[in-house]
Amino acid sequence: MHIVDGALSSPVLISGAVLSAIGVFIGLKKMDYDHLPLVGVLASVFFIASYIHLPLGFSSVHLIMNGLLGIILGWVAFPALLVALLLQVIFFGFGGLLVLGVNTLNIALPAVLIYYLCYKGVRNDSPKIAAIWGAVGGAGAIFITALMVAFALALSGESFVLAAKAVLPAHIPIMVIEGFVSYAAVYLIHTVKPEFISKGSN
Amino acid sequence: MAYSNKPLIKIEDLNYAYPRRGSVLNAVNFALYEGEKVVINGDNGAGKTTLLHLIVGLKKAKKGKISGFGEVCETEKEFNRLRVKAGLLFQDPDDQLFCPTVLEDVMFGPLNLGFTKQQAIEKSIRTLTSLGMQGFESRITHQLSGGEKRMITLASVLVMEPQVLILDEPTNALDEKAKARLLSVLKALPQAMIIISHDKSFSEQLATRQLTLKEGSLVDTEATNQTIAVA
Amino acid sequence: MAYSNKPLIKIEDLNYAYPRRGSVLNAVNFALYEGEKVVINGDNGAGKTTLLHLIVGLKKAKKGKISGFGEVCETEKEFNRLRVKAGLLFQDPDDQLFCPTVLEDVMFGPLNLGFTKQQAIEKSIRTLTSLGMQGFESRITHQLSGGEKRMITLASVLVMEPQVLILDEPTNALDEKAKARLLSVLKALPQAMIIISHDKSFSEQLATRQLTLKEGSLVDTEATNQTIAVA
Amino acid sequence: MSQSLEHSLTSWSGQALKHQNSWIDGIDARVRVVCSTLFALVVVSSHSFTPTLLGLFCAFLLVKASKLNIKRTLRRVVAMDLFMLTLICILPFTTPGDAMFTVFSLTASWQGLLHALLITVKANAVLLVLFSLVATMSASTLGHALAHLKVPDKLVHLMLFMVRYLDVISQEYKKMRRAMQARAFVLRTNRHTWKSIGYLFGMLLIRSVERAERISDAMKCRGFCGRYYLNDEMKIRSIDWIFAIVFISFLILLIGLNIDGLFK
Ligand SMILES: Nc1ncnc2c1ncn2[C@@H]1O[C@H](COP(=O)(O)OP(=O)(O)OP(=O)(O)O)[C@@H](O)[C@H]1O
Ligand SMILES: Nc1ncnc2c1ncn2[C@@H]1O[C@H](COP(=O)(O)OP(=O)(O)OP(=O)(O)O)[C@@H](O)[C@H]1O
Ligand SMILES: [Mg+2]
Ligand SMILES: [Mg+2]
Repeated sequence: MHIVDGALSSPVLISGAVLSAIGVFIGLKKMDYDHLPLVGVLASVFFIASYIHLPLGFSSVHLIMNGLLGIILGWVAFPALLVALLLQVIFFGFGGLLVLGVNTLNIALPAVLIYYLCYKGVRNDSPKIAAIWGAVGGAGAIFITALMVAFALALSGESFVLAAKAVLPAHIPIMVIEGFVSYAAVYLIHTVKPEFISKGSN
Repeated sequence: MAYSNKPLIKIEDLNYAYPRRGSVLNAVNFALYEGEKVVINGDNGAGKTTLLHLIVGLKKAKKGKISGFGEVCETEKEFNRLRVKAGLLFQDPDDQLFCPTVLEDVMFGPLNLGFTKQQAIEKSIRTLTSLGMQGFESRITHQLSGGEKRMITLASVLVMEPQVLILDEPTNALDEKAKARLLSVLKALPQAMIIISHDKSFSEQLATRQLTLKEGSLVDTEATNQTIAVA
Repeated sequence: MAYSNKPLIKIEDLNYAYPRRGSVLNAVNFALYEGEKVVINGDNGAGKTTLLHLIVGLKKAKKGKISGFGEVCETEKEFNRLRVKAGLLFQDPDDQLFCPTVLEDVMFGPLNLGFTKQQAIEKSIRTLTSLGMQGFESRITHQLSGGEKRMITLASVLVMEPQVLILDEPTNALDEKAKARLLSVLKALPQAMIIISHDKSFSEQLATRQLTLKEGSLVDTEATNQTIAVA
Repeated sequence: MSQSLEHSLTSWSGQALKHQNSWIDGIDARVRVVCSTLFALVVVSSHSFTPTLLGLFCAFLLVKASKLNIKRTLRRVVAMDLFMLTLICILPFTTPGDAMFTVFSLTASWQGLLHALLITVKANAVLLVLFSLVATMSASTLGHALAHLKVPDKLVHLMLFMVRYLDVISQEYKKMRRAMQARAFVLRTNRHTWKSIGYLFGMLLIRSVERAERISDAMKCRGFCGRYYLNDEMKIRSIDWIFAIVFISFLILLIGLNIDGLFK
């Protein structure tokens, strides 16, 4: 869910940018130079996620997968998503330049929250249980993202409140889909390469 | 050999070019008849894989006509129907295996065709057994050896009971033992086949007809050999 | 040919096994002498890549001794010194070209060795020129063709002036022209080499000695050919 | 519509937007990045139509000057404007003000419409300037420029790594996706689809992680010791100064128009 330039009020833009900057700072601190290839490659996988369009009735939605990214990367999700979103703004016009901070916060903060929420769960020995936590993470991240988008809109003025109220129901189908997709992805990783989830984070 | 006179797959005047590159295929004509096992040779980068992908509609031709089982295929829907009857084995087994376990991967096709889970499992186990891969059901695909991966991908195509098999360098990455095994399996299969292979002895033992893809068009291998011998 | 009697690289009784898998290498013995170009054949999955990675210490052997240039290598630091003198060319050029532009990629090694930026640039341009790749400096690495990528990875290894070159399937995915070009470049290089290759004609033209990796150990290729002929 | 955009997304691997050579390509990358950021700041914080419309006009001029491929640019802008359309439909009803018309006892206000239009103009102006000034350089040039502008080193290298491997990984994705298609897989709205896509995605992650390991190995082989290097000399020449001065004077004009608006 990208918000465009010009819609949000300055206080919201500024606080979004500041909070994102803090997140990115923490993420960069936690990321060694040795991890750069891993994070760079994973960031591109999540860039690719955004062009996997799944049909939904007559329309279609694209994957976001910030929950899974958070589970794998933790705080490093902030810099990874900032870079991905920046490239999407500049080369594809998704979102806007000044709202980059808000957009990054809206997608990366849920990822980090999910990391703490599901950290134990996805590292469970049973693939099934781990996958259920993965599903919770996938759906939960979208839920928090939608909530934050709604907040950013509502805080920007009376006139956006209705739009803000519409955001949450509009995201329910995406939540369901991401839940199922994350379930399968975590299940696969767990059976095929369990050391990845336990090792690939810091 | 007496072929039934209707071709299973027919290609007329097929052209293809990748963006920012010269043309790869240039007026290719080809027909596959019942019972044939056609081997296509060709240098690296000649466009063999591209040709196979065009046949099943994974890429769209710039010009030319593809018909499968009597129907001209143009839309994605028509090609989807063709793909059910013409199973394609990819050059790199890793691209084809995306499920965690062997059984799930083999079941993927039947589930797409609308079979129930129970039916899909039964079909898959039957196919695996017929290829001598029983006991592999719960093995993890990513950890199989190259030869095993190849056999599983073959199973996952055969389980859909295609009338035509299209194999892209099936002996790639196989050692001699696995190759011999694959050869005997393929020889025993009744389906018509299009096979890409660099392996001379393999193709000679399998082929009923050999073609070479050269400079964008398909020519008889013997013809090219003769010209080489003359030159 | 008279070899100097001290091997550049020597492997004794090397063993390796991946977790959850049988042993891949089994008491491998090998020595590389000055001026040799040794080709190692072997089936897919035989463990060739694993062997090369063990030699330069990217994986740690479970058992066995590796010595490079007279020194036994055990710690990461020792292997680090070995890696400077023994340049490894990876199987997939995409793994090796990680910098945005060609010049930056080639400079990466010399800069790590402590050369100044100016020196690194000069060395890089000289190496690129010697491989006939002048004018590629500011090209973007991922937009190169397969053959060009291969040449650039070679340059980025050669620029470090290694005494030994270790090449993992350098002809992979190259067309005939690029292959011929690579062959002539490699033939002209003075370094000792270990080359993995499936390509018979390529290895015959290049090799001073051919080995086969089979069932976890290295044997003379001719010996295996004879046993096959006898069997 | 979204289909065609998806297509351009999947085939992007860090190259610039399609355009013909123009004098804008000759201007220093840093100047272009800074100018467009300042432009965004000024236009987004404008309150009235005059400066934003003037900004949009300037954006059009820049698009023309940079010789962008109009079709591709439009495709991207229209994608965003479709989204804006919903805003234009909603805002008049939620903003109190002079009634424009009434449906189902909901009143649409002129103020709301104007507000929605203002947002649309701002968003379009910023995008077009970004496209013509920044997207006309390749992503790796952008990375180099950001490095010179003192963006943290790690962030720049992260971006360069990402751009570098986007193409490699998306090729892997496309191959696997095609292999699924070849087995008669059709995307639908059901669990089988979601599970399969989940597997595909998980497999892509695993293959990428394995690739990252190989990249790290390759770096070690070349004596990597924890430092990355960038090589490029960026020199500011007089044309860069001229462009920067003209552009910033224009921005000051826009700011002036705003202040004027405030006083009225
Ligand atoms: N996605 C692509 N974009 C641009 N060019 C491509 C693409 N895929 C393949 N090519 C080029 O098209 C030509 C034909 O490729 P193709 O994969 O069909 O060859 P092939 O005959 O299957 O070769 P091989 O024996 O190596 O499998 C090659 O020169 C290749 O570089
Ligand atoms: N990371 C790994 N974990 C587990 N097994 C592995 C791993 N890497 C390789 N193997 C297995 O070890 C064996 C040897 O692999 P290796 O890559 O060395 O073979 P190779 O001779 O280089 O083959 P190729 O010709 O395909 O490159 C193979 O059976 C492979 O499946
Ligand atoms: Mg091919
Ligand atoms: Mg190998």
